[in-house]
Amino acid sequence: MATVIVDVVLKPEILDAQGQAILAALPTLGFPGVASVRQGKHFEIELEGDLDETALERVRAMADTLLANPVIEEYSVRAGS
Amino acid sequence: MATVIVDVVLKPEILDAQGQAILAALPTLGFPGVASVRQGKHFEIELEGDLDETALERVRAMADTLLANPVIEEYSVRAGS
Amino acid sequence: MIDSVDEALANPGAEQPYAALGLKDDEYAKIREILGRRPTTSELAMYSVMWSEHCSYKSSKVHLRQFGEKVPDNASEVLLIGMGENAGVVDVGNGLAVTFKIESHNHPSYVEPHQGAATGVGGIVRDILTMGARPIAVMDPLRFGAPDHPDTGRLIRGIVEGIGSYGNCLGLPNIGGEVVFDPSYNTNPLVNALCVGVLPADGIQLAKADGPGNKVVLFGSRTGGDGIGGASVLASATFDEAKPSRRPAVQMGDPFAEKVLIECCMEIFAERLVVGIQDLGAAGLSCATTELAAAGTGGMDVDLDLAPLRDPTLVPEEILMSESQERMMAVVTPANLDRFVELCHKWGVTATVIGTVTDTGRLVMRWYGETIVDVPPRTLAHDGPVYDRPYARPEWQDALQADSPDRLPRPASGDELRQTLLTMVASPNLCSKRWVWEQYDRYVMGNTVLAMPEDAGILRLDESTSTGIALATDGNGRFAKLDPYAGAQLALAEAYRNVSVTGGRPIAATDCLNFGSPEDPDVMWQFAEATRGLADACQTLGTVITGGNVSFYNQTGSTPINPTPVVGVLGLVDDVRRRTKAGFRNAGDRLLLIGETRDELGGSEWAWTVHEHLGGLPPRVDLAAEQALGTAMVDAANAGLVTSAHDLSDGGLAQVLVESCLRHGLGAHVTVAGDPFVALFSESTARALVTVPAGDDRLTSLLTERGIPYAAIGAVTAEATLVVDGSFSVPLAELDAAYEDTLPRLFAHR
Amino acid sequence: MPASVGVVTFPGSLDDRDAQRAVRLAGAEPVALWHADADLHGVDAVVLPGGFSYGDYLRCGAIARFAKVMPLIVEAARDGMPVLGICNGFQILCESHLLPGALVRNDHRTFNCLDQRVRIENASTPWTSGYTAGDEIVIPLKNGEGGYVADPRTLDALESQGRVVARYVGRNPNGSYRDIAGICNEAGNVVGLMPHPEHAIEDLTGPSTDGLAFFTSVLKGLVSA
Ligand SMILES: Nc1ncnc2c1ncn2[C@@H]1O[C@H](COP(=O)(O)OP(=O)(O)O)[C@@H](O)[C@H]1O
Ligand SMILES: [Mg+2]
Repeated sequence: MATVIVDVVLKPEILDAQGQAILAALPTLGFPGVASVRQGKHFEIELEGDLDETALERVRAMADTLLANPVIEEYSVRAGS
Repeated sequence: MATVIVDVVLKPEILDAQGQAILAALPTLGFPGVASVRQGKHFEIELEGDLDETALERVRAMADTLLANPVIEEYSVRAGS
Repeated sequence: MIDSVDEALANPGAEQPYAALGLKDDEYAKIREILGRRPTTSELAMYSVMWSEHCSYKSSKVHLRQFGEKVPDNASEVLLIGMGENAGVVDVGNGLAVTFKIESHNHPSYVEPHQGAATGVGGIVRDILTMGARPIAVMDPLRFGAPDHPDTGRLIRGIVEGIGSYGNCLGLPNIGGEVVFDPSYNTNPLVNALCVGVLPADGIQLAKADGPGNKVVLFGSRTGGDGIGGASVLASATFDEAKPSRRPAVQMGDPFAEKVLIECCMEIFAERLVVGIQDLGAAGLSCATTELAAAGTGGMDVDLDLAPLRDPTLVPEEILMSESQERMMAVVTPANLDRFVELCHKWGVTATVIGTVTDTGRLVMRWYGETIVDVPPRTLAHDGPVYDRPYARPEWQDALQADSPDRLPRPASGDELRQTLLTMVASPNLCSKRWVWEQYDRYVMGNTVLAMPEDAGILRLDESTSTGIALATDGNGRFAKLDPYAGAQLALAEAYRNVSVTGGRPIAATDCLNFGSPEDPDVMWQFAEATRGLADACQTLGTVITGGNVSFYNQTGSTPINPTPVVGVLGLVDDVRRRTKAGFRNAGDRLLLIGETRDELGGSEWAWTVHEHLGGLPPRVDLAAEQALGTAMVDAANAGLVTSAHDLSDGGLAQVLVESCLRHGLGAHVTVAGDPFVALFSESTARALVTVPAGDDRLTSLLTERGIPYAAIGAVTAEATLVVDGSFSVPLAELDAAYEDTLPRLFAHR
Repeated sequence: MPASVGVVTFPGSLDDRDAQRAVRLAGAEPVALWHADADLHGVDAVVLPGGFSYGDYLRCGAIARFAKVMPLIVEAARDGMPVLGICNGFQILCESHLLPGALVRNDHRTFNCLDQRVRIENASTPWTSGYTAGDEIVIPLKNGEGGYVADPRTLDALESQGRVVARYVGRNPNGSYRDIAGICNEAGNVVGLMPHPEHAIEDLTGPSTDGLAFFTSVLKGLVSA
């Protein structure tokens, strides 16, 4: 079994309303000194087979078609533990 | 500036409707051989100051109080790039 | 380097990318003539967006004028504000006024369906808010390509989710809309959104910057790079998938930001703190500053560098074109400024003074002290180019009209009719739209008296007097393709009928005109015919057009969509407790079919669903009959004469019988005169099916007295079966399965 | 003086006016409370209304939980004041740990607005005393994140202590564990409910008037207290 992680975030130029809302809330909760918060999605994918370049390639293809919306989001793929 | 990453996922015993739906969709999109998918949240937090243990501690406290709901979720915190 | 006015004077020959911004040679020449020099980059950006089709209505203006010329007799009693402001305002009595408008967000919704549709709702809600009104409901007429087109699933799921997420989060009930499928909308869905608001009749706000020395405040969300160039590029050029470089950045919606903006504005309006106010929609700051200045004292000084930015790398021309959502601009006297800012602060809304009203007649903008814009604001807001584009009746129009559905084989036996009925009610256009409207909150605000799946939405305006309004939207692109003049009138007639069968007295209308390219003379002819037809019919029916929207360039490649005028009609309901609902309620009630049924199947749902045929002529328009029917239905509602009513349109009597039976699980036994196929499936207009208690002749006497034709066609039964005498019968369970399963089967998440 | 029921408005609350109307039609005096209020204006009970407080960003109720007024409500609730959280209010009560468990995205992943049949399981809370256990009512349900979840131990405890206040009847609309539509705290004074009784108080605007008894119940308790 291979675990692959995909993190999807909004492109930097796209408004992240959720991140903004969290950022606005933090100081009142006693967490000053935060400059920015961006919220994205996190996927943990378990594949049959080995954790090799092919596995990562397959997950990249999934991210392209299904996990991320290329119009507004970008993603990164990495091997999980 | 220090970037700290928080990943939040549902506890394994809580139904992950979104992960399940993706898992169900993958074979029809030409991605067989996926054993499981879990969808969670990914936060990129920029703090003023250095990326040190104190920074990570501060973010852990945020995750505990705000970013994750310990009743249903678990989280991990790591240094960003 | 920032291109300033000084720089423009010093370097008059600089090459400028006006063509890439969508400006024609003569338009650019006119800008140079107005300014007496070349425009700065910022000025060029402003002219390009303000003179785009989307903002200037340059191709449609000459036709839209008719709405102001052919005004109905009652318009002067009804209208407080007519066309030309953000939305028209009508007087509804008791010191209250109502404002409503429909707008399109077609092209953005194809690029990013969720955000495109969401920001479509956000935009029209801000137009209503800007008038000084509390928005109280939304509606969403939607059109998609063929259900089996590979992109339709992505689009309908995303668009419905987008409309729901935004409207639900704003706390606005969705009280109706449309879902239509037709291959002419493949890769070009139509996302029209209507919003209605209520305000004190003496609380109307206008978009004008009056009073030199008054402050110009930008408030709401920060400005980012959203949809830069969207207004001019997206709305002004044919969308062509093959050129991704033409895809501008997508606009993202933040419904929470809009919700607090609404509540903040309501408190600001209640304390009468603004002199003028304008929302930032298409063309963002360019539009807001020029329109405010042009309608007011005439001048404005702006320090553009004071605008709060989400993306600090934006340059002035980008800031001027940005379509970041959830922003407004207000003109406030210095005396009221502190209180204004305090209320913004209360709601967590960012507010920044960025300028001052002047009497110079110029809109001057500075960027860190350098003058980058110095223009007469009227030249952007009002004196843009106007085109009387060539148009001609298409060569193919005669052949299309000659291709009548008479040649199509019709079902004859009882079995064939039964099968046709089941096919029709399961067809994507006639099936239940529950899967869509269950994704929308219809209860919030607690004043929704009628909503989906009723013919019209009804809202209570006042709990103490029980006064209310009714609203419906309709359009039929097939009818308009066969005859655009009649098609536009049929859209109005259907919305009018929908409002009046619920008991609403129609008084005003708004329109969204979705067409192909105005540069195509065929399309321009369709547009000219449709506007002429609509203006004529509004005058006859007494429903003044209070505002609307034009969307051109709806096509892929060179194939335009079916011309699709969508019309929203507003009606007054004197007492919402007396509204009429659809759906059979009592076994034993008598069924009356009001109106005349002719053999009219051109453009019908039957011809399309069963034969994929579109040809011939649409049903005859009979506005006098519509008016007689409408008045009778309103009188009947007020006098409590009917137990249910449902108007006839797509799918004819058969469809109405099915929907009325399924509503409460009661059957019907029906006897039709003449050819049962025509009786069941013809789409003749000016008809409604009503139920009256057995033995109660009050409605029939009223109809007879007024010379309105009707036929007693049977009765509601306790048995869960629809029986057409001498022809066939179907158990309701079978109808229900056919009617309800289609959309979930095609589109639900699995 | 009639009993007064406070309705809290957070930025993004939507059904606050509806809850006030329900309180009024039940015969009590509605009092608008603001999320930043420093006291509860002497109200006898509190409703946390539905909506999308803070846009429901992050998690529903996650940010509202930290509002200035919340510690006051938590304290009053501990002292026995009746508190009803409807929809977003229920989510806020869970996030505040006044009620156990959490509400997650509907299993079908869409927002749904339906007329929902619900059975009242516990008619001894101050909000449900006007019903009889076993009563079935039809009230609107409208949410995207209405799936009630908790660990099995908590669920068993809720069941055995009679703290499941309402249950969905017929099709489970959102994947809630054990069809749970509403629960209460151990004392019974704090009730969280996913469907919306405040939208079923008038024939004209609701699917029924079945929801009104939530508000008349609490009023009766307050008057007799
Ligand atoms: N099809 C139409 N029918 C009537 N009025 C229209 C139509 N299209 C646009 N208008 C009117 O023209 C004015 C400008 O329209 P628009 O640019 O859409 O307004 P806004 O700038 O508020 O978005 C508005 O008053 C609008 O109501
Ligand atoms: Mg506007």
